[in-house]
Amino acid sequence: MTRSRVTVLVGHFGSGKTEIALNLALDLAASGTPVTMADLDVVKPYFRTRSARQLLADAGVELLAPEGEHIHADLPIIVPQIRSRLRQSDRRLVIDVGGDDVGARVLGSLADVVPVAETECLLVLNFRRPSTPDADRAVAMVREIEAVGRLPVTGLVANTHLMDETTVEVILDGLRSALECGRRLGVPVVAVAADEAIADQVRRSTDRTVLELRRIVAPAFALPRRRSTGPLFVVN
Amino acid sequence: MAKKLMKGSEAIGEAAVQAGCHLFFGYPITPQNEIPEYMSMRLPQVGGTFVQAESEVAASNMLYGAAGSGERVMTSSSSPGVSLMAEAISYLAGAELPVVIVNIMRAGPGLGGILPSQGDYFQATKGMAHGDFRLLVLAPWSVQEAADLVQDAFDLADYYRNPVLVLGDGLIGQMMEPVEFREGRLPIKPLEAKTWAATGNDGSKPRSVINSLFLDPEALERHNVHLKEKYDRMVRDEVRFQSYGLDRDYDVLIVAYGTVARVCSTAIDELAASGVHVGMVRPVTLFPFPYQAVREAAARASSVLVVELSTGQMIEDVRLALANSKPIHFLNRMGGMLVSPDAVVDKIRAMADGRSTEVVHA
Amino acid sequence: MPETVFSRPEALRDVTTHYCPGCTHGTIHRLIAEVIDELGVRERTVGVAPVGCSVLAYNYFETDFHEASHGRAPAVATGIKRARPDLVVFSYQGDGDLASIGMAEIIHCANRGEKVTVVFVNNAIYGMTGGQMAPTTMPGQVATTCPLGRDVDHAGHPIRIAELLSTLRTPAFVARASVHTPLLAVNAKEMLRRAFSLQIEGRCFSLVEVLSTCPTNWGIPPAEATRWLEKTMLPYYPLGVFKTPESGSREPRPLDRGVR
Amino acid sequence: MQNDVIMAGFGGQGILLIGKMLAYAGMREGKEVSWLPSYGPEMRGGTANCTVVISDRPVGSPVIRSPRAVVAMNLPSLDKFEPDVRPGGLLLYNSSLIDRRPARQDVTVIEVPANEIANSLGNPRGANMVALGAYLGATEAVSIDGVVEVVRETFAAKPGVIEVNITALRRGHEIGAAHTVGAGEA
Repeated sequence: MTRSRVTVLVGHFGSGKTEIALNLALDLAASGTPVTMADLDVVKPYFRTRSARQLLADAGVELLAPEGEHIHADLPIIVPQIRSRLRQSDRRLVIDVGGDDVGARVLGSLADVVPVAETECLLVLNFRRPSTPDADRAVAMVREIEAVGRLPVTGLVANTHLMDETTVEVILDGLRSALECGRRLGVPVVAVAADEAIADQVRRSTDRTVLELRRIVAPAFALPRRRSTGPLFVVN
Repeated sequence: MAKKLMKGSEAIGEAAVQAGCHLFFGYPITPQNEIPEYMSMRLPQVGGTFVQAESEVAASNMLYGAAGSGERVMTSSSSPGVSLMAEAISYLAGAELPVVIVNIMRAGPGLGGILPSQGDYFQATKGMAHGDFRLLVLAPWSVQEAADLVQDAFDLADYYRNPVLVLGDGLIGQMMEPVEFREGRLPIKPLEAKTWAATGNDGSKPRSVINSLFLDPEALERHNVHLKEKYDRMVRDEVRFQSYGLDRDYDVLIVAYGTVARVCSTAIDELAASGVHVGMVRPVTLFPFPYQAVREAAARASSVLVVELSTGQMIEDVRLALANSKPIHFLNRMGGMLVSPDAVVDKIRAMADGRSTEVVHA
Repeated sequence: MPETVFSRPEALRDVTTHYCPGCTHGTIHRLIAEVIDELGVRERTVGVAPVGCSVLAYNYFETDFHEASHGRAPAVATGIKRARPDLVVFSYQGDGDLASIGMAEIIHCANRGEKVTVVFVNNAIYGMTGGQMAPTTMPGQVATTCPLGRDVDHAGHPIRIAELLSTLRTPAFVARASVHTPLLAVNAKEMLRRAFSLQIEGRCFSLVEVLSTCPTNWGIPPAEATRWLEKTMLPYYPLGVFKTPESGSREPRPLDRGVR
Repeated sequence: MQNDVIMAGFGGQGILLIGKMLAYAGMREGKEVSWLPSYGPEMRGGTANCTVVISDRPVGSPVIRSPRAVVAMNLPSLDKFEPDVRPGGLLLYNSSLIDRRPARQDVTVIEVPANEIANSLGNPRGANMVALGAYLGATEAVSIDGVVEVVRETFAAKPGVIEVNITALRRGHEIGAAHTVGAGEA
């Protein structure tokens, strides 16, 4: 989307940050860019990108996340290498941050090493989630996240959807709210996200950049052909 | 050793001491206070330790530490106290620690009353606490058997590395009967040294960590499978029951446990004197439950009578045993009221002349 | 010949910990391990880990360990020590574990004078579960369960464990340390040494409270976290020794007004 | 053959103690015995009672609803247990403290002025021993010599009270022996 060295994804709880971060990292890797992905989500250990580790490894993406048995630990674990990668690296860095201002607190603990000039901070918005029903609430959330994360939000990703019941109208409706929010914040909407099944239809309806999403993180029961025996969520 | 006349509570304490249990942690609750009182007097005589904990919660966690150190250890409590211990019992089962827990049941729910009850059957055999685990549950019907089962409980706990629950009621605890302790008693199971205990690490063996936390879901699943195999072995090898009056033909089979079975035995004798023969299967282990024994004995009867001091918790296991093959009748008292031999006799007569209705199957 | 000036204590295992950058659990672990090594008791030391951020402490010490349920480490330690008085037993607990759910266990363990050593790490927040208010959270400090800051009218004032336990007559040693500067870390080690030594000598209960930072859940960089600890926590949680085997009971002072 | 008895009175009258001594002597004779203290709804009303079973074969129910004998040491105990005595059984009451005659006609009633006898022996606390002696005399549930031995052991720490208690026991025995009642079938 942009060419900043560091992309930080923030947003409200369940807005789709992890999904977008994974897609972004995989797209970058597919285009030949060396990329590192970091998991800073200490809020909900069930749904971390750690479960995507194999997928990322296959794609050549370096993952900074708890190792071994700590993958499943109910503990806030920040791997120390994140500090050195933030300071200096010739790789693109995509950081998935936990939801809401609570999740963004972890960013605050890294404020001394985040290279603000080289960092884009993208806020993912789904207006069909109860915590952000409208632009007013979204603006308030941005302010809260910026305050505790100590990092200005530089762009918005419109990610309004209803999972399998998403229609083009749902996406466009969400885009309109995101644009309103962006106007009031003075930041651009850098992309509108859409599932690969519907992305073409969205493209025909808007001239905004469409971020075509492969659904990566999904519950085991959503994958009838690939029943998982692992923890709650898997990568398809 | 000569017979001694002992209260059930004292016999339980003495049995533990003679089984090599030199540590007791507990918290007062009626009607089992004679057990900690006896231990507080007796343990110092054998160089042991008694600690009155600040709560059942603490007492049961003291058990965890002592058992993890490889020592034989016991606690006793009564229903509300056991509920408080339930958390630790799950941890003890998860960390595979051998302990003996005595529950002298009182009537509930809540504070209820201090009188005898069998209302903790489900708690003991099905749903003690969170997580997938089982306790071996032993239910004595006499003071002598309480002593014997406590001693066996220590061997079984060590053998399986699992908590063992001795389930009695206020009658067992308060009653005095002659008891004989077998001198030079040998363990009922081949017991190995507790090399797993956390007793310091000088490098001569792998480091010991007493733990029930498994972060890796695959490792936890393996642990669960291992525990399940252990419970399956208990089901295969540890079923205990007593048959009463099965050497003659009978029309009714009684299923009862603990002191209630004692009462039933008197009723059975009285009925026999008047030419009515009744059989009884008394589960001694409540987990594992003697399904096969109940099924086989019931096959010779036309109906089954369950007698309990509860709403009928054991009926569920009897139904599993019978698979709806025989009508089940039920006699109970609750709240601390006792079933008398006369009541059992009346019930059997009522079953014979059609005045008793069977338990309605859902 | 190069000289080894820094090496891993034997009582610390050669593994990577899970602790966040800037967290002082690692420092405190190391000080304990050094004390255990220097006292020569590693082979007969058994630790008790709590529930909290240090739930995995059993992976980091080269001693036998028990993993206790939440708050019950002092009871588990009691069981171990009563079963095996020859062992050196310590528990390692955080503020939620010790000062909230485990308050009964710690007070009674201390009051019975169990011959164990408790290391109490106070970082004024729940770390493991994601930054909720702890009994030791400072007035006005924001946590996820007091988003407007701790309101002392609603949640009371933070609990000072070292002061509280030192009102008991039984405990042999109660002290408070911090490890956020090298000098203070040296002092903390000395307090830990006293605590373990008193246990080994057969004196009763000892506890060292250690103030700690939590950059991740406080949401500020490590250096700033250290400054916050100094500015906010230190005035409320003074460092020092609160009780020794020699100190006697506290006499009440007369009422300064009213009927004498 | 089985003897069973409910002994009841005020707390402090030594009821539980004589029950234990009876059970203990029975055990010494090789009998099967059980002793069950007041437990259950009978406990209400400030009375203490215990049930003792002495049998040739293993004791079935230690809970006895219709005992073969009742020893009532005070009026509330008589009121409570008089109706329960098995027809043909024995009702022994302490006439020193109970001012009414039992109404039952179908049982053997023995009147024992236990406190008066104990006082006359200079042993006011020995009324329970008089009652136990009377029960033994009437039933021969266990031999009095065995009980005497138990008395010696029970009071070994207080040798001064041994002989007065044995005397009380024997005086009670004489009263009971005048009304011998047979034991029932177990």
